[in-house]
Amino acid sequence: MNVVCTMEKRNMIIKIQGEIDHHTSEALREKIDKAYERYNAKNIIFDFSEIPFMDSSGIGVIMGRYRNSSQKGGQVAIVHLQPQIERVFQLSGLYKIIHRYETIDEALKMLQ
Amino acid sequence: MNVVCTMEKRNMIIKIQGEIDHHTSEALREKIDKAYERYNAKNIIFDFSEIPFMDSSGIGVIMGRYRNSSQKGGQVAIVHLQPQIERVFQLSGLYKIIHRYETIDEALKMLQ
Amino acid sequence: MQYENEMKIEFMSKSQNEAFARVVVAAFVSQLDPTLEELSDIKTAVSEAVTNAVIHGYENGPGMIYLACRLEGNETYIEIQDKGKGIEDIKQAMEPLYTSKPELERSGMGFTVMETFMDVVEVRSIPGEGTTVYMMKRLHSV
Amino acid sequence: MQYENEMKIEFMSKSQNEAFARVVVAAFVSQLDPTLEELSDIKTAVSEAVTNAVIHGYENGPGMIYLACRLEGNETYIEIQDKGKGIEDIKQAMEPLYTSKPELERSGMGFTVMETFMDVVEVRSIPGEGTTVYMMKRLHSV
Ligand SMILES: Nc1ncnc2c1ncn2[C@@H]1O[C@H](COP(=O)(O)OP(=O)(O)O)[C@@H](O)[C@H]1O
Ligand SMILES: Nc1ncnc2c1ncn2[C@@H]1O[C@H](COP(=O)(O)OP(=O)(O)O)[C@@H](O)[C@H]1O
Repeated sequence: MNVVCTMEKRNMIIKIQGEIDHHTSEALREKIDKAYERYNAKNIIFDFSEIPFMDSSGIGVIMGRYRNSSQKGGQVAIVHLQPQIERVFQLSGLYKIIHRYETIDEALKMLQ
Repeated sequence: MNVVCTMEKRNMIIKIQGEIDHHTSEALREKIDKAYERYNAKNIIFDFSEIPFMDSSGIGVIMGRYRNSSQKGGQVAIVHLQPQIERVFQLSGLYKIIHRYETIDEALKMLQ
Repeated sequence: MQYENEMKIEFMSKSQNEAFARVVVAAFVSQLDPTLEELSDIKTAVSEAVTNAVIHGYENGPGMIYLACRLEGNETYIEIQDKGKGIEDIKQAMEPLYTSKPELERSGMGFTVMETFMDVVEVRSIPGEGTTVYMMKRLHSV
Repeated sequence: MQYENEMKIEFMSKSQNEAFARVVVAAFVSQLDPTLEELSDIKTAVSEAVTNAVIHGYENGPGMIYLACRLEGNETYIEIQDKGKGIEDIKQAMEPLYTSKPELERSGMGFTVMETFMDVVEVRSIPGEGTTVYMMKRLHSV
């Protein structure tokens, strides 16, 4: 799994390449939280374009990041969801608290 | 597995897409032999460019086709070998009786 | 009864074997030529059950996980077993959002995912002896 | 001895499971991050041994094939077993070009391929009881 974090003002864009399951989620969590601190980020945008697989472990990861960013008054968004993962998201009720956009630009425009 | 046979004079070019093992070799054999009869072919050129895997079952298939074409005074050639399969060929001693060329054009030029 | 195709696998309870288990089941079920969606449903359900065996059954300690897969007509049967801790209250465990390990950021959605993506999910468990999850999915593409 | 990772699989003796067995072993060994060449050596050797169990061990009839794979350091151990016909003369069977089934266009190169692509190949067989092939490959990429 490869994780790249880039900043656009206080929006942290996280591009993950690889599968998200229990095995990979620990390292993923650690990388995100470290970058989030270091860059003093507020909002988080997950770019899902190169994630071919995610199980419910991914829901836990996103919920956890949502909690962290909420404490700073931030929001969490996701872009470029694959159909399989879309269905895991729908089940989880994550859409109630997490925004979904088609592109990173759209997400950047909407997040305050 | 997908097999496409095309004729260039009495040279039959066989392009196989897929893995050659014991399971796939039976259907492969049948398709080749049928086309060989129908088109009254003489030489056979195997295009290996889209064969990612072959085990010793493939040696049997090629030896068998060599025997058939020999009876008609024909020859057998192979082109575009992947490295893994190259090594199976080397082991088998097939190079003593079967010609290897870089391209189909080259094979067509050399085979009489 | 003679199944049309059947395999059984056992592997160590290690988190890197979660992906391995998904690949094994996907490779086996692929013989039926399922749609990509069906295949990913099955992979996701397998991932959930194997992860539960690793995290909850063996609590990240040593142990073996047993997985069986049978293909029969257009039906895929999958059985995933651990000889770990077991579940006291299966009904509660299967409720959406219930998790005994919130500290590990588990979402409590594992069983819900299995039930949504498969046609049948049954759980048998004896505390102190282990847990078996039985799942079946009918492939409409077959 | 505790292996670093281990799996065992059993599957029906059917020719479509030859490809399945290759995928399973490749997925498991991939954890060691082998080179493409090492991986394809192992897949080819597994394919030969499983094919032999299907064709020679069970003579295309019903039966189960047992495959175990253990990873330890940079060594991959693979064991492939059938409970079929067995081999009368192992020395002869392992000779290049020897085959008991020329009518099936077998080349007699299966054992030679295994011996070339793996570091160790050992065969144990009892006529009427079955055959086990033990193989080991050291991965230089690890
Ligand atoms: N194999 C198992 N062994 C023991 N307990 C289990 C097992 N599988 C599930 N459980 C229990 O059921 C609960 C709910 O499981 P699940 O819906 O998959 O959510 P999660 O894994 O996110 O906790 C778990 O938190 C655990 O307490
Ligand atoms: N699992 C097995 N059970 C019984 N006989 C076997 C088995 N594997 C190999 N043999 C015997 O050894 C011979 C040589 O095997 P091999 O070198 O793989 O060549 P091939 O499979 O092309 O015949 C076979 O023809 C068969 O007689």
